[in-house]
Amino acid sequence: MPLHYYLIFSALLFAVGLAGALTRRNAILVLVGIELMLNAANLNFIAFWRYSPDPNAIQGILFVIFSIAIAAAEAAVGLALIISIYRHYKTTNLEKMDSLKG
Amino acid sequence: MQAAFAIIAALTLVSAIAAMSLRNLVHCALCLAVAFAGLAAMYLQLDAQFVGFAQVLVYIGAVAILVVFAILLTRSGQPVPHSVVSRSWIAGVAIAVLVFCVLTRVILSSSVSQRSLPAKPSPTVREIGNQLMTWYVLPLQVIGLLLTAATIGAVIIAMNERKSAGGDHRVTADQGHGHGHLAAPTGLNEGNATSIASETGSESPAHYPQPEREREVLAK
Amino acid sequence: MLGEGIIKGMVETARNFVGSYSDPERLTTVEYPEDKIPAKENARNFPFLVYDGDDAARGLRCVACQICEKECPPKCIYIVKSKDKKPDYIGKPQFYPAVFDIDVSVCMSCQICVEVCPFEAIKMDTEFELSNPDRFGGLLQDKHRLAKSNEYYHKIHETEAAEVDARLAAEKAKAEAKARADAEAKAAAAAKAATAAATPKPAPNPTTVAPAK
Amino acid sequence: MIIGEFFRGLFLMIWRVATDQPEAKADLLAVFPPSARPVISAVLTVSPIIGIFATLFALTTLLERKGLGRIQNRLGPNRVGPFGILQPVADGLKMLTKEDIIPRSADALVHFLAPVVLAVPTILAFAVLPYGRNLVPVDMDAGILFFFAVGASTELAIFMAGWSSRNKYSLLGAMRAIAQMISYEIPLIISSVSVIMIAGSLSPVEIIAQQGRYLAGGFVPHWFVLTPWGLAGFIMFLIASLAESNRSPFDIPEAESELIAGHLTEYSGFKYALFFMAEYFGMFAVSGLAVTLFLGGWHAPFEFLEIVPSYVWFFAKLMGLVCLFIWVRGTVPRLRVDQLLNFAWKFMLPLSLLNLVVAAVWHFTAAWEFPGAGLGRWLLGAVMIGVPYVWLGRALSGSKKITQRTYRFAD
Repeated sequence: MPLHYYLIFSALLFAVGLAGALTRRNAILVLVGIELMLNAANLNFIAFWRYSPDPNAIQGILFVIFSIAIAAAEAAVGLALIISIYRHYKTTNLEKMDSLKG
Repeated sequence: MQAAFAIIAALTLVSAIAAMSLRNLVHCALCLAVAFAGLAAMYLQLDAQFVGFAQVLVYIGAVAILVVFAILLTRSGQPVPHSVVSRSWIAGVAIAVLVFCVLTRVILSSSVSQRSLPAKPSPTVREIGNQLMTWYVLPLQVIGLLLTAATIGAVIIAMNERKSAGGDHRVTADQGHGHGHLAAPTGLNEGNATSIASETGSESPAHYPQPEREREVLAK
Repeated sequence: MLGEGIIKGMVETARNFVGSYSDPERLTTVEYPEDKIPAKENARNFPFLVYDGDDAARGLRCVACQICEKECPPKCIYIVKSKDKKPDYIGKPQFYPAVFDIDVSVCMSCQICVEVCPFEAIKMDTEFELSNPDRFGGLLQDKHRLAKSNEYYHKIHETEAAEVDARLAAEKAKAEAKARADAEAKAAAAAKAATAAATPKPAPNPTTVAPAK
Repeated sequence: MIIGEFFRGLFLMIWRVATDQPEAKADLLAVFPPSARPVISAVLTVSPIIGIFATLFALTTLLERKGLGRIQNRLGPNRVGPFGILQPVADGLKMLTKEDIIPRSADALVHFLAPVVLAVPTILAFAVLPYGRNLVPVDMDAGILFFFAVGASTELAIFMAGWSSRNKYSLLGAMRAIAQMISYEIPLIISSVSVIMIAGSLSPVEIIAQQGRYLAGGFVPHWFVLTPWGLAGFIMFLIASLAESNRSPFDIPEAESELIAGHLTEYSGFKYALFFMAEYFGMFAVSGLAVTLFLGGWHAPFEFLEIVPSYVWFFAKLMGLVCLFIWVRGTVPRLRVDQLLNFAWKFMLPLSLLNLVVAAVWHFTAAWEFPGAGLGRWLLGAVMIGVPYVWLGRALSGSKKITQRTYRFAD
């Protein structure tokens, strides 16, 4: 099975995440979209590692491990921020968080 | 192999699209978990056991749960009267499609992408551990630091309600009124945005009355 | 502190566990349908009608005065008074209940019927296995099912039954004494009347006539 | 001819399993065409596991009810069959013939999926446990990680059950369950990390192999529970696994007095049975992991007892732990939510982190050569974990003054 199957699938997933992050009003779903994009990138790392000529070079795997850890931290902080914002504005609708809009 | 890939890919994509497009946010979160599981299956198919399990452990066991908690704590699970997508959604979708087209073009034109599957590698967990502890020890430390900082940061951000339980909060709530946002009585909204930790740490009288808070969390 | 309480508790439960096998005395439960804990003397559950002697139809103490029917808070007693009379335990002619029904499903075991009965005719039973597959007929107990002998009453409420019997015996003795006195008075009056009739003194004496009434 | 081969293979398989020999399935699989072999092999592996654990589940429910009865000086169930041993059958029949109710406002699909999603990972967790010398369903390099990964995915199923029921008790129970499971997963994993660190492997088979030696002439097994960090880790692992499997005293997600039955409130019939089964399967799985990590897996306690088939020891230890769970349930009263989480974050987490340090010290003092080094090493570890335990325990419970209870809303 050639590599580009995985790459195109990952690109699709990335596009879905991007579309979600750009179009949804709810801040939580925007964060979810970003998570999906990160996952798509992770899949690329794994696919490239698996198809690399030197299978003992495991940089791909290590990068994904770090990426997962960072994504977890990002999700925690991001959701805490959303909860904090919700407390101030009583909404998670991004279009209503326009205090700086002049 | 191909069939397995097709099934997993279809499942992941469908649930990812569902996660991004459903109206009910809790359904979105559940679909997201399915998408994460599909990705984990794909890692397993690519012989990356460790990463696949880490994906399940972190994404399904923690991130999806976190998203669910955030949805319930911000009462986003309730149906909204207006559209769930923003006004400029066409532009967003167009950008996404564009990005996809560009990526596909690049992938298809690359010679790397035609590479066929090499022999099955045998990355033992021991190998990963050795690498983490030798060559990648600095990134590991940095990640540890980052995670600690993120934990503390998340707790502090979600907890600051508690410190300013008195007047501060009232001011911010009034600002909310000024901008024409959801005008709820302050006392009623006191506790509904607390984190899990303060959900259960009940020493502070600021979080009473509990039944009211629970009702709010429940009002999906 | 530091978990020693948990260990103490675990030892205690382990002792219970082993003890319940080695020492049947520890078991707090009995196997119900086969074994029963004997009812306490003051237990009460559901009223029954007491009768004296062997014949439930004849010995029933109830005189259908209907006080219990009136007093019953949930109104579960239904009485129809008889047309004729029959002698009670003293021998005095009394009405008797032609119908006496109590609805088990309505009765609340309050014992008020027992309190108000002037004839010691209704008492509380300790029987509690009243369940019945027939919801209507089976739970509506009639006179024949309600009637239980005085011996049974003695068996379930020994002290109370003895008191009641003593009271009834005293009453009966009093009534008999009174009857005897009346009879004697009557006899005396009759004798007097006879003597009065013998001697020409036609004016009747109201004081001697009155008791004979 | 084929049938004869089949029965010969079947007999050989049973014989080899019973006598701890490797390659038990080989002769039976040879009967089948090569293309069908993987599937047949999987079925041959999976069906005994599910069968054995379903039997153990039935046995344990009976054991639990009888044991709890005896602990409370009662008889326990004794009506169905001799001594009540058919009680699980009666329970099962009752469950399966009950009406399957879905609340009208419930989210029907999620409500239906929740028990399925819960049952699958709990059964998956059995895949990596070594049941005997040559009885490992999947010998995975990252087996322990797999175990924790599938364990973590049960939380979402519990949330699904609680949320989809549209019942406040269900939702609160589910949220409590998730908060509790996340909190206790950390000490659970960290206390097993000390074992992983010492063994240097994530593979259960390798971890058991490292505990297969005997000291003192074959009378002291080389189990990790007999080291100071292992003992402390084992106790913490047990406490955390009690919480992970939602068992008393950590059964607040389904505290009857507060939440009816928590996330199970709106479930009946077969779905409830699935939840019930998943709970017990989770208990077996986590006990099996405790046996693997700390109690030497399928190794006999004394060397001369190694002639007894290895799986006997595994299941004996497993049932021993299950009995301990039942015993604890019969003894300890239920905690409050804040007590539960304070205990996890303020007590279990620091101690389990410290336990890692103790394990590291143990690892590096292995090179000590002077006379009495073994004992000194043991004492050093015990002091390192024991003193902070006493100190932390006093510090946390010392500040609490037990006074007359005040009721905020009762009057």
